[in-house]
Amino acid sequence: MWQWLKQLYHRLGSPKWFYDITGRWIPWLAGLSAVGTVVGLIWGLAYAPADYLQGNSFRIIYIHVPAALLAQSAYMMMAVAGAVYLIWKMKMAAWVAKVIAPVGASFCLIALLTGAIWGKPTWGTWWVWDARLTSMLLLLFLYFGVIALQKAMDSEESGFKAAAILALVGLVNIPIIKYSVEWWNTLHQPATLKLTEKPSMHPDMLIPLLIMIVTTYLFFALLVILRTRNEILWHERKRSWVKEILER
Amino acid sequence: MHFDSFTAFLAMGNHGLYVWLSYGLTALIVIWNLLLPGLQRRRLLKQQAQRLRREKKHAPTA
Amino acid sequence: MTARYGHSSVALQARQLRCERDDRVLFDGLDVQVHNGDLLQLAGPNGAGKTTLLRLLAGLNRDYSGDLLWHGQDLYADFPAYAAQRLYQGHLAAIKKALTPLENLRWLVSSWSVPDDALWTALDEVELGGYEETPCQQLSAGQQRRVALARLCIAPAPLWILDEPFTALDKAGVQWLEGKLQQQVEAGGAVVITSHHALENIGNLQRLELGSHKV
Amino acid sequence: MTARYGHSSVALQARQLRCERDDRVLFDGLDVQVHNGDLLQLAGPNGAGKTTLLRLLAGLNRDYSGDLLWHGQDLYADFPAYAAQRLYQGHLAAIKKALTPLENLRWLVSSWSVPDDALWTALDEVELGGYEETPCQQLSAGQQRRVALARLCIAPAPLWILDEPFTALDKAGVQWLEGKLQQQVEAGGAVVITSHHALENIGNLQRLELGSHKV
Amino acid sequence: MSLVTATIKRDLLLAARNAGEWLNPLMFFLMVAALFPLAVDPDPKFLSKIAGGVIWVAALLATLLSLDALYKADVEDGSLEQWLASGESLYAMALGKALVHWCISGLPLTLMAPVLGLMLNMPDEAYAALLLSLLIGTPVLSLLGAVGAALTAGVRSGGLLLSLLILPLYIPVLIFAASAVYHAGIGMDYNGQLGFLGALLALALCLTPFAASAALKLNLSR
Amino acid sequence: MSLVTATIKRDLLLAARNAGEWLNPLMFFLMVAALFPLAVDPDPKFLSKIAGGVIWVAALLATLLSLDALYKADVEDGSLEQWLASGESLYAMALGKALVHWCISGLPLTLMAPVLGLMLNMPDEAYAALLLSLLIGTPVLSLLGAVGAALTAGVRSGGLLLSLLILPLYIPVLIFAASAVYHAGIGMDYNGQLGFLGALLALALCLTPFAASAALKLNLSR
Ligand code: HEM
Ligand SMILES: Nc1ncnc2c1ncn2[C@@H]1O[C@H](COP(=O)(O)OP(=O)(O)OP(=O)(O)O)[C@@H](O)[C@H]1O
Ligand SMILES: Nc1ncnc2c1ncn2[C@@H]1O[C@H](COP(=O)(O)OP(=O)(O)OP(=O)(O)O)[C@@H](O)[C@H]1O
Ligand SMILES: [Mg+2]
Ligand SMILES: [Mg+2]
Repeated sequence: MWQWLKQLYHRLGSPKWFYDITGRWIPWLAGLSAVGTVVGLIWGLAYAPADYLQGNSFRIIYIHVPAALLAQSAYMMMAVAGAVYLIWKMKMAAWVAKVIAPVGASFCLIALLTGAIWGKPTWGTWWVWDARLTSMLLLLFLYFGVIALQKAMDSEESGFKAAAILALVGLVNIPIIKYSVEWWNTLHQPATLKLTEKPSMHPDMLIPLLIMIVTTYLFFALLVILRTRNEILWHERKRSWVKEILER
Repeated sequence: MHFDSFTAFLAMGNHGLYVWLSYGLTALIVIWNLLLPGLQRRRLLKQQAQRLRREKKHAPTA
Repeated sequence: MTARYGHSSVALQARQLRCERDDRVLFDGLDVQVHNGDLLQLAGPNGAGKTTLLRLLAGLNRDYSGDLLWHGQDLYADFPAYAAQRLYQGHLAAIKKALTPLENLRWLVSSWSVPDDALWTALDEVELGGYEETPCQQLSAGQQRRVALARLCIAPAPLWILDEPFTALDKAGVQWLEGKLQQQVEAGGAVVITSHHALENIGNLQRLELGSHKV
Repeated sequence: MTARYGHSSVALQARQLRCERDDRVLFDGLDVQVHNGDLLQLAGPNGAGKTTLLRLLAGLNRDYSGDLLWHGQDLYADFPAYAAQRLYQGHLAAIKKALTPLENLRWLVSSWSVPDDALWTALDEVELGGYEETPCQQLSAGQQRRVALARLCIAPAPLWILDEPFTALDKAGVQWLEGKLQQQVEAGGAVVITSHHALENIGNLQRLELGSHKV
Repeated sequence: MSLVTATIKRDLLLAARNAGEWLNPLMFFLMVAALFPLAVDPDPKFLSKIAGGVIWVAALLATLLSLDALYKADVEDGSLEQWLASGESLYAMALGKALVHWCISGLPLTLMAPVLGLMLNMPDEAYAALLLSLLIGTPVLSLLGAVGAALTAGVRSGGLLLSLLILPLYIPVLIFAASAVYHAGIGMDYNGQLGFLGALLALALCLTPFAASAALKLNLSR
Repeated sequence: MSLVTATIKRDLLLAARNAGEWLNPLMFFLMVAALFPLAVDPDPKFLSKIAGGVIWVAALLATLLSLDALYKADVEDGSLEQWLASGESLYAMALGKALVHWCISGLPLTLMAPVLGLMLNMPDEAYAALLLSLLIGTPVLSLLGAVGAALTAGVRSGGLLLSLLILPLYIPVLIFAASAVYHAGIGMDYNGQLGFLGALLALALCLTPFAASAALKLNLSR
């Protein structure tokens, strides 16, 4: 097991291996996420029953919830990749961390936008300072800080390091932020504003949601891989195997 | 099938605007994210091919 | 080489120029004349006042007494006319790192109307061919200076005022620039320059030695 | 001059040192030895890697492969012990302009316990007598460097690592510093230095020429 | 093409290359506005009352912080020297720079403001007033701020100093603009306030470039 | 005397020589707090309700702006290099710098805050809570901010960037502190909030110097 992990680590650290292997994964990832999207969305949009309270507006859930979940896990992945880079100086990890930031921020934005749009028919307002919404907004700010810091540094390497440190500081802060915002919210929140919290969801509602969640993670992997491959091409441009690709 | 007709599907029981607006915005962001790596890759390949040609041209003199 | 600029198109003159900085007189009663075909090199130790004099001549600094004349008329009587005839290049190259050499050069020559083709040729001449569209960040210090110096190939200014133009240039660059100065002088233009570099094979060279001093 | 430092109190060694910057190898398989009584001058063109090597030796940069040994032990095995024996002076002088030379010097030597009297004497030795309590703002560039160099008079470090210490010094200053280096070497200390300046009248001088390269 | 238009084009190009230049103030704007519900009270009724004022304060602070960099790079890299050497009007140059600054900070802020209005539950009637007041008011902020930026361009960490110089000058804009938004929200007329803002803009357009160009010349005697 | 204590002494001396270092944030604090009555509503009852939150927002912004210069000078003049060369703990150094920053920004802000309380008509019962929350909360701001300052020390115009990095991290402090003041004002217990602030302080004291020292090392590879 340990040997296997070590081998995996060395492989992951090798840009060429990553480039080659992901080249083979791309069609699968693309196909699976396309199929998942089509199935999940048709099921969710056309076949799932309407919510008895919110009517059809609840169908936003099929993008809202996956995006929200993903935005949070992507931040964690970014921070972990950053830590791997700081500790083991693995360049691949730095590139992956760099690449996750804008993708994660995009999903964060999707969650915010769809949530806001959903709020209008449900609460009659686009935005309330609810705990989850607020902490999602702060997550977007955290993402933005990481992206901006990385771009601002003169040398790319110190940009990676700085972004990794910031991402880690942010990671430690996320639970604190969430907790404080929730505490603050329960203090102010009039009980009328609550997200739909039903004990159980109709399977016809739930299954497409699960499909969409899985699909979103696959799609995220696809986006990260596509971008990471560009990073590899750029950073390894002077290596012979990249030159071969370029000359083709 | 939950809806009786396609128009009913589009209307989403008065919530069409909200549902399709959020799906539309999401689609925009997703498409942007999908296109960007491809564009980046194309630019990068072009740039590097140019660089290789430049280096080849200068190589004999060096 | 034929005269690119008309006869006597340059006539910059300083009369009884005096300048002090922080209560120290840098020069006093200084007389300088620059005509077409002249190359004037300002020399002297660090802090002698070379840059200061150059900036006075370029019209960037009005802290002086005495007269500065352009074709017999006060420099500031019609400053824009003077500025259009004079190219000034200071210590700093005014290069934006995020822009490409082409974009930077376009800005640098925007006072004169220069067609875009000429920009490409000029960049080629300073050996930046192939780097025209690389952000200047990625260029070395010497290459960045070259972008600024590419102006010398295209700006139709009979008078050049250059502060330490040889900075950061390698041997080939120095040679090129010397050739360029020579051409300018031969074409009937004029050059005022500060440099610690010895300019030897240029005809009509004048040196003005500014006083040494104690710090 | 008697030996201020015990016999063989300096033994800095680099073995098979390799360092690359931006995919360019600056040096590889480099062996360096510094014992007491040695003065090692790193030489080479701009960008050769002199400063880089100096910072490696001083323990400011860990981006290398190979071994760096202090008395046969890895430099970082007991870094504070090494740091207490070694005085490092980089390009930057770490002088705060709002403070006086005395205050600046006091900070600079705070790692060693030096009595205040010694600070006054040291400032006197670098010809800043009378300026001890003038804010450094009002001093010239050379005088500010002297404040930093005054450390050499008092810090009890057998190994000095100095990057371009002659910068901004006038002739008298250069002479003084040469004398200082000579003293250190004679007292059984050691010096590693980068300088474009030719160090002639110092015994036991070694030069390490770092390779030239194309940018 | 004159150096002024060339500089305007170049600055816009720079902003396009370096998105941080216009995105950072925008994000700061959002963040500062978000501080208030968290610090004071997220009750929508309450928020709707303070929305206009908070948005304006946030816009003012975001502008202030973005001003720090306005002239610094140009002073440091020698562009300023080239302007002066060109013999072109420094007045036009200062005006052009302030204009560009407005395009990459004031204008995006104005366009972003309605989103903040939604988040702070601003009354529907106030949106027009918010947009108009920002549209007329933020150029004044840029123009006045450019004077401060020119004065502090040579100071190493001048950000805080700049704020101290400029904040007092921003007060009149803030008062008229916030009052316009507030009055619009309670259904009152706000033409008077907009008129004053317009007058301030006219005044700033005429006078501040003089001050800025004088301040820029100071930076050259280095 | 170790380099850490020498550096602390030197920094305090520098602040004493250059009064702007601690006066400027203080003035900014005053000005920002003064913007609100102008922008929102000068009604004393209303002000008394928002006073705590506004004072805290102003304190937060003032701290933020004063952080920009924290490490910049040390990076530029070579002091940072000397710290690293000294072999002394960079953790202690980072902690010391944050402490000094608090002494010359957080502490004066805390002492100044009651004046703002008067200006904003804060309820009498809230003063103790304001002082206590500032006393416990501003060190957290300094400690967290020092990480950002260390990260952006090498960036030329890093002021706005620093704000973007650090503001989200400041939110928990803002929430607990403002809530403590608010609750004190309406006569409720606020020990819980202070307890949380204390916990945040303890956490920040332990962890942020690590991050800051890691970030400082970045600035050396120039
Ligand atoms: C801008 C506004 C919104 C944001 C940022 C937002 C954010 C989030 C987040 C972060 C989650 C994941 C929750 C988790 O981690 O457990 C989530 C889940 C969810 N959201 Fe939203 N939300 C918003 C608006 C809304 C609205 C208006 C509704 C419906 C009325 C809604 C309904 C839901 C539901 C049903 C879930 C999944 C159930 C659950 O996990 O509890 N959201 N939202
Ligand atoms: N802005 C200024 N304010 C006051 N004194 C100045 C200023 N600029 C330069 N000086 C002083 O004027 C003198 C002349 O400076 P100048 O830059 O002209 O010297 P230089 O001959 O160009 O020297 P170098 O060879 O170093 O370029 C110097 O002693 C300097 O200290
Ligand atoms: N932080 C850095 N990141 C990447 N490359 C660097 C860095 N610092 C220096 N270099 C490169 O490393 C090489 C060696 O630099 P170094 O400063 O050691 O040169 P040097 O020999 O001291 O030159 P000089 O005589 O100019 O002081 C240079 O080519 C430089 O471009
Ligand atoms: Mg000079
Ligand atoms: Mg060097």
